[in-house]
Amino acid sequence: MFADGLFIGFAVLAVLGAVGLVLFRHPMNGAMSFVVTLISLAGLYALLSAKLIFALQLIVYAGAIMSLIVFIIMFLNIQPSDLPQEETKLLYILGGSVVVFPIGLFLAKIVKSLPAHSTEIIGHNFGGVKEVGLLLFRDWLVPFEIVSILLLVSLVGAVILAGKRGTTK
Amino acid sequence: MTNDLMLLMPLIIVGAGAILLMIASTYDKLTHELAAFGSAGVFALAFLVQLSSCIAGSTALFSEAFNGILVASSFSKAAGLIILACGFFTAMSSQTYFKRNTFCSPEYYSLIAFAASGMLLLTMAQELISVFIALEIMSLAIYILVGYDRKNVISTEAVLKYLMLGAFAGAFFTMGSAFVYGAAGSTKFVKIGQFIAANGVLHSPAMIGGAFFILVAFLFKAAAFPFHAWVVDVYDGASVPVTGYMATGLKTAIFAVFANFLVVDGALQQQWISYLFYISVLTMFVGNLIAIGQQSLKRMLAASGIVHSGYLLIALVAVGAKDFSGSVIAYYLAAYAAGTLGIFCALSYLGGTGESRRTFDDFKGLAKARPYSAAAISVFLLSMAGIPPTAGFMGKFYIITSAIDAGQVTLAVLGIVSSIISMWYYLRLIITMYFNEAEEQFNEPAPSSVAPICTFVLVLCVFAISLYPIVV
Amino acid sequence: MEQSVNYLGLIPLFPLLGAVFIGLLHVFTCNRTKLPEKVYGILACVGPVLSFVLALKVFVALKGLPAASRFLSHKAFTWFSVGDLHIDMGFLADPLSCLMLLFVTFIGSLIHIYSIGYMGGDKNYGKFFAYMNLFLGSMLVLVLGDSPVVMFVGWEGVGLCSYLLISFYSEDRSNVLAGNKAFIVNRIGDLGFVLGMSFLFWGIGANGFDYLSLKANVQHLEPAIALTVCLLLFVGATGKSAQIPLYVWLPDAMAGPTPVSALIHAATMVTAGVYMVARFSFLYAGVELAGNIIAWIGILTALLAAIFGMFQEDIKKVLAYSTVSQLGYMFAGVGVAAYSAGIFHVFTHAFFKALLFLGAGSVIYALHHEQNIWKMGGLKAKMPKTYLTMIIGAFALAGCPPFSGFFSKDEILYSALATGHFGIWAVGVLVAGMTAYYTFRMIFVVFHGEPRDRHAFEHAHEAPSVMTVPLIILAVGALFAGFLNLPAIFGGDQIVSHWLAPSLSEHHPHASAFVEILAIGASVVAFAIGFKIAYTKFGQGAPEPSYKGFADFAYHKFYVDELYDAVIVQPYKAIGSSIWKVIEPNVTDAPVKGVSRLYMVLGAAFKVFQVGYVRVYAIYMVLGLSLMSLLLSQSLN
Amino acid sequence: MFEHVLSVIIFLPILAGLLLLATPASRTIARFTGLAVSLATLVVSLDLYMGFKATGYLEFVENIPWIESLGISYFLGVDGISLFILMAGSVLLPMVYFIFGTKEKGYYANLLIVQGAMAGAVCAADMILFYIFWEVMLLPVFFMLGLYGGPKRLPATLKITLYTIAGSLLMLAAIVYLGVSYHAQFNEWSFALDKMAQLNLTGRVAAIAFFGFMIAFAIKIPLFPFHTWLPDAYTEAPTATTFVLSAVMAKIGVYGVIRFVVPVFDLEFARFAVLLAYSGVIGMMYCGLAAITQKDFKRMLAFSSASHMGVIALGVFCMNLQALTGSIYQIVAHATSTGVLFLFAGILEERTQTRTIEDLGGIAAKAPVFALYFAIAMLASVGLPGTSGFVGEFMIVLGAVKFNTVIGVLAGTTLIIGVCYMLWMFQRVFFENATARSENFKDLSLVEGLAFLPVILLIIVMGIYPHPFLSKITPSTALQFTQPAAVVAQAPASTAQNFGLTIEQK
Amino acid sequence: MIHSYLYLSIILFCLGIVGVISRRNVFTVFMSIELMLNAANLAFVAFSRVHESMDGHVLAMMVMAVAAAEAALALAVVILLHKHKSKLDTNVFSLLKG
Repeated sequence: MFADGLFIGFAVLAVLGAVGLVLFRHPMNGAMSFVVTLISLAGLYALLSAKLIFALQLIVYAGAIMSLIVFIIMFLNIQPSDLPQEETKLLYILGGSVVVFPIGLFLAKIVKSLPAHSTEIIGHNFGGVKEVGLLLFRDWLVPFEIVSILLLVSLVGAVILAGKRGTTK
Repeated sequence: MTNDLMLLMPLIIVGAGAILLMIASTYDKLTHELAAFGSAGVFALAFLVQLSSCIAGSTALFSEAFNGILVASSFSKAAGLIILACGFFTAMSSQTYFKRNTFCSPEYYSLIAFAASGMLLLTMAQELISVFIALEIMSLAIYILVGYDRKNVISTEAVLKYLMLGAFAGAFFTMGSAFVYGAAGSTKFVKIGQFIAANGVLHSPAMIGGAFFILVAFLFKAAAFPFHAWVVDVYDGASVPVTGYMATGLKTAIFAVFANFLVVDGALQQQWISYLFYISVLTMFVGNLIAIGQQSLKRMLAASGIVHSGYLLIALVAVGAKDFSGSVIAYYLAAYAAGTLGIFCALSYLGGTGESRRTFDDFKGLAKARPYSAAAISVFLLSMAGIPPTAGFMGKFYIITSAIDAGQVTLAVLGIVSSIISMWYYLRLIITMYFNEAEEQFNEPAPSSVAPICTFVLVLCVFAISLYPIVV
Repeated sequence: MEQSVNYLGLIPLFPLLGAVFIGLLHVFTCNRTKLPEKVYGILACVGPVLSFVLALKVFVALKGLPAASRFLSHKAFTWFSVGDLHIDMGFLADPLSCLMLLFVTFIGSLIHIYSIGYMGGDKNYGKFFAYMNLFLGSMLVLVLGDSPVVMFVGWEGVGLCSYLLISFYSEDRSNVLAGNKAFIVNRIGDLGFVLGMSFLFWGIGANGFDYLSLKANVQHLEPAIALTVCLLLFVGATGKSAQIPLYVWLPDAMAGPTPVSALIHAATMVTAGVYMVARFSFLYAGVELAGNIIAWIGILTALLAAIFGMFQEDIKKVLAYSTVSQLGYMFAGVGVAAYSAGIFHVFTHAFFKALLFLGAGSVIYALHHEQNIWKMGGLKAKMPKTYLTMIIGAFALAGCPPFSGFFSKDEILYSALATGHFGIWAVGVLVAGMTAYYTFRMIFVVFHGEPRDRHAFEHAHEAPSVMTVPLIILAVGALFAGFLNLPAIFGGDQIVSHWLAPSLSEHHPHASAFVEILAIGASVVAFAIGFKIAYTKFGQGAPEPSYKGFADFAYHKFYVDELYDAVIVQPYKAIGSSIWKVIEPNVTDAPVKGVSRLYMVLGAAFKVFQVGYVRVYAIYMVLGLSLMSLLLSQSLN
Repeated sequence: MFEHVLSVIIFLPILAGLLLLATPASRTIARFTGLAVSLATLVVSLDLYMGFKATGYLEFVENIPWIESLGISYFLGVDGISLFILMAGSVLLPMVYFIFGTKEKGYYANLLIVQGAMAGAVCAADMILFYIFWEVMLLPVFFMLGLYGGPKRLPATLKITLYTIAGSLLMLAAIVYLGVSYHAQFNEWSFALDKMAQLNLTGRVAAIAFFGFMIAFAIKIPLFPFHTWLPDAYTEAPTATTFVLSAVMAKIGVYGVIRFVVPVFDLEFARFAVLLAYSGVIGMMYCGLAAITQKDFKRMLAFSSASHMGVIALGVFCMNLQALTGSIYQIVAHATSTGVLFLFAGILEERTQTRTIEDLGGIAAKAPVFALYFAIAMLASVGLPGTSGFVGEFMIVLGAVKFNTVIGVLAGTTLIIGVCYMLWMFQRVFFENATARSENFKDLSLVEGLAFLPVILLIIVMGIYPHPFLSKITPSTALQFTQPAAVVAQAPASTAQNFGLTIEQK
Repeated sequence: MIHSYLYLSIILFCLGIVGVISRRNVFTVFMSIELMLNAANLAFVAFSRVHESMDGHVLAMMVMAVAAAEAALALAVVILLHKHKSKLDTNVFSLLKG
């Protein structure tokens, strides 16, 4: 009962945040409202008894990634004049949602066809660091390893694209 | 286990090579020439290893070793060979290209290697998230390569478009895999296959939806209609060798994983045939129509790349109907790669400083000044157009055969029609090179003899592949 | 039944070799040092004379055989053989072909000799004789060929030669056009011939396509096919022998040198049609209707040509129309199944017509190529030999007893009457009168009265003996050839008819003596009337009449040429030009053009979709996605 | 008689040509290489001709498996049908090197390549192999036309290339369809002709495949209404190319119909024969009529060539022995007559610098030898008895009459139509008075005269004594009607042994 | 109920799509894509709850990692864009077209 209340709260917040992201003109505001969404999502993970993900969501997403984004926004100190003049924004959003509607409908249909399943919190060793960690290093070693390569690549990329370029050797 | 490692060796070599290059490039001594030859060496080595394991022909599905996440099949090996070759020639042509274009640094080559490792992973991955990660490794590396010329707003625009749409497609992929996971309870192809076998596709909408989104992501990367629009711009914005790399290696990897995913279960493929049918037809024709109007050579080649994706989709439709069809895809990819790489190889030393020669007209009368290069380019074009006795013809022939064999006569005929349409813009370049009077003397010497040599090696490949069609 | 003699093949071979030899000689010397004309002259006459000798040999050989089995044949080699179609390059000498052989070679040789003089000084002297030899060779192939196909070789060969010789003076466009006309019109006939052969082959050609086999199997031919074949072959004949409606080329053919007109367009080639019909007598005899059609076309041609002939002013044109007219008689003859009569007329006609042409030739020669009779006159004093010989020829042509023409023509008319073709007979008699009229009109105008062109008259002189001798020889022939086939009523027994009998399948009509008398009388009277009118009008010389009314119409040959030009030639050209000016670009090529245009338009159109806004590309994606998901959600539950 | 003789005939010229292209050879070297190679080819093919046994089956068979997985093999052989087209190529092409001495290297090289490719297309007994040669055949033409053609060459080049490729790609689809259906019926992959002939095809798809083949060949022949590329291409192309196109390549289209369509699609062929025959005969009349009003003699010859091709094709569609044999014979005759006429036209163009009929005249007087040769070739092309043109034409008309009276009569009109434009042109160009351009027209030089002499003699010999040629053709054509499936079957092992032909038996 | 979680994820996903196709601000677009990834993550976690297996968690982690990498690169590109033309409008960058 209490859980449902929480869910509704988080869900509403998340949706509001997302809507805000889509609507706000200035990216800063968008980022802020997006943070709201992320945090409420973290709450939902907790409700789904995914402790580790809950933590990661807060730390990695709401923490690292968003702060990075915000930092860049600040760094570029964007004047309103730099922002695109989107007079037809609402029109686009309307049209966009019309276009997107079938996709949502389709997904909803799928979900509707799924069997119902309860979501009350289960055993304290579900989704904990230890269990997930074991799983990660036993079954999911390969993706874990190659993710490192991915991060390496993005690192190099960031350096090359944005970083200070040494003269061509 | 050693055997398994042997099968994994090329990947390891390339990955390690990439990292080493990256580290080495911090030292000023490493000129990008050295880096070029270094990466080329890495690719060559990996290629040979791969070749040896191909010839050894042991296809150990080492599901125990990596929990069924990485699998080496004869098909993936063949694709790997193609990818490594692409990497090699790209490195080589880049070496010449950067004699005249100065925005290079050694990391460039490490990124080529990274991309290659991502592609290799992609060909072998048998698990959705690994596929996703491999896809991202490849894509990120390619993004960077595309935007490598930071001074050039064009290339920046290209990378923006590519990155934005690529990430967009990636999001679909994740959603799709989420639903597949939801349906099958696992993201491993084997499990998925078992699940579908157990209770058919149609009975689990989640599976349909998931597969649908995953296919969308693949179709995006393969530049199929209606996810094709970015290709022309991105290819145009990227530097010549990178474009060649995208057009060949990336496509190879994508179609490899595409095929791998489709054949997890016959039912799955059967369910998508009707969609793939229309998509491939539209892809072919839209690609052709875009190509007709182009003035820039790169854009034309990009559009023709769309068309070739259409042909490959024909083959995908015919996948599963025949086991020999997977090899058809590999063969076609090889033939197409040879031709395309060849052209980009040639462009990399004919393009002029800062790619001053872009449009058809810039190549007027090339045959007079550079008869051999012109001849080589003509060979590649004819191969793409599918005129015998080039590799392109055999590839097209195989695809049509497999399509008709799979009962897709209409599709085959439409493919033929589209290749009739495509004839014009291939011949157009030949005509410009041969039958028009030269407006300029292409007298600046090739900055390095590497790319020319590669070009003629590729000419040989084009004929060799067609005359000895080793169907893997 | 038949025996093989290998020298048969040589008869056409000699002139052909002569042609090749002379031709090469000419080709390689004409633009360098000219050879003396004598060389050509002698070389040219060798072939024909040798053939004539051989012809005599053949005749003797045939004579030696019993009448029923008078066949000599020689199969040189298999020409071509595909399935049932087996054609030998074979030659057949039977009485019919032997007769033709004799007079063709004989007159041919004479005319060659004559030409030595007539062509003197022409710069293409050698070419002329090469053509002449070629012609003679082809004619002999035509005559000797033992199957329709071999005959067709000669048939086309003579056509070619006539083309080449008509356009001999090729600097003048009108001559060349006349040549083209001859060849093309002949080709129209040949089409009939080829189709006729084809039908005949599919009819009964399966086991042997030579005359003897055909004759053996003719009864298996269905009547319908038989009629078709007969008519188609006759179309060929009309082309070659200048019958309605294809006679138009012959008058123009007079553009060639006079000896050519004499040999080809009077004596030999033009009678090939008659010969062919006679050859196929076994076929025609069985088809009454075809015979009647031929006879009527023949006699009408005769009438028409006679009418034209009465109003011509060109001496050669007059003779040309008379030739057409006489050919009409011949067809009337073979049409009423009097084949021997027809052939006999061919035989006599060859003599007197060649004679007349050569005579006209020497007149023209004397007057330096003046051909208009209204510029001549009173020449009998200047050139007596020519005059006398031509008089003989004229009597023969006009059919005055006892000249050769009388007997042969009378034979035809008699047969027509005897077989009950009164109409044909009546027209024939009328034409006989007209013939007499225009013949003597020509003679009187040319030779009698006062010279109209003083200047020309002064320079006129008798031809050299190389020309006059052949005239005299031919005159003798024209005078006495008739007696070879003297009808019983004159106490003769028709030698020629009996000679020809084995190779013709005809039955001689037996009518009462009265009918025979009637026929003879009528033709004599007709001749008398015609002669009288001519004499009264032109006997003492007359001014050039001004044609008006019907005369003018006839003078312009009823405007038939103009009609053909308007109805056939011009439309043909119009269609041709419209095809490649209008139809080709706008109809047949239109789809191709349209496709390529559409192609370009589409290419331009699709550039528009590449707007370059990344968001738009994303929208494409989403649109596609939503569309597909719509479809998919239909497929769900 | 050594084996692989066909491979030599095919690949000797191709390799020589490629070598020339690859090396910076001077044009004289190129010319003499071309001359030497083509003469060598001629010698070899004469040797082959002598060795030809006229069994009616394929002889000199070479059969080497190439792509086992699809049963594609390197399968060559000649029979009475292909022999003469092969010979036509070998005999006629050397002339070009004698006559045109001042062309560029690529000209001769391409000529060599096209010669080899055509030989390959004629000898190929495996459909894929045939298709490959068929396409390769086009490339040299494309380059020669584009590089050395007349002023309006580019559109012409594009038109012929795209048109032909479009056709042949449809044929490729049809070929693949055949292969697959063979796989379906006999459960093994093969594209060999003799195998294909065993197929029994029915239904709509078969008809479509039939048209896939027919359209490709119809474009090449060209049959009405697919001829529209021809006038431009023939007119703009350099003489040698026009010569090759008209003398040999067009014939390969007809050959393709005889060799591929008739045995495989016997039912469809019988169904559509009348339609095709009409298109042939209409094409003959249409192009013949168009020819009469041409101002440009090369263009006129182009139309006349198309017109003759209509007749030749008709012979194939008439489906009886005489007509078929006739059209094969006519193929050679037409190659010798019209092909040579194109060469003469080329000479005229080179020496008078004009292609307009009106600008010429009186050449007969200036150049008697040339005029004589031209006249002989012309008479052959109008089918005068005693020249090569007659025998074939006669047999075709004969057969056509049997096949369908109307078509027969229409076909007969070729006698008239041909003569009209030919005489008209001959009169304007050779008779009448010399014009400014033809005033000092040089007669054929000795070399040229001797180069042409064999063909001129051939024209006459083929007219007067065709039997030896026909006796080599007839067995094969006869087989077409007795046992269509066996036409392309190679000679039974026994006979093959004593020729020592096939590879497997070695 | 589990469905509600999934519905939520769908809604977020669709909002993300709308953001991508309707906005021209580069930041917003990238954040919308992040939003879509988060929606996917939510689905992962929810499904792993359904299957009561923790694979979903691992997958979600992986997705996070990838998202981070992408974000890094994306931001680099944004800086690059800003360097070229100090604008964040995607429509400004439309030199390549046709």
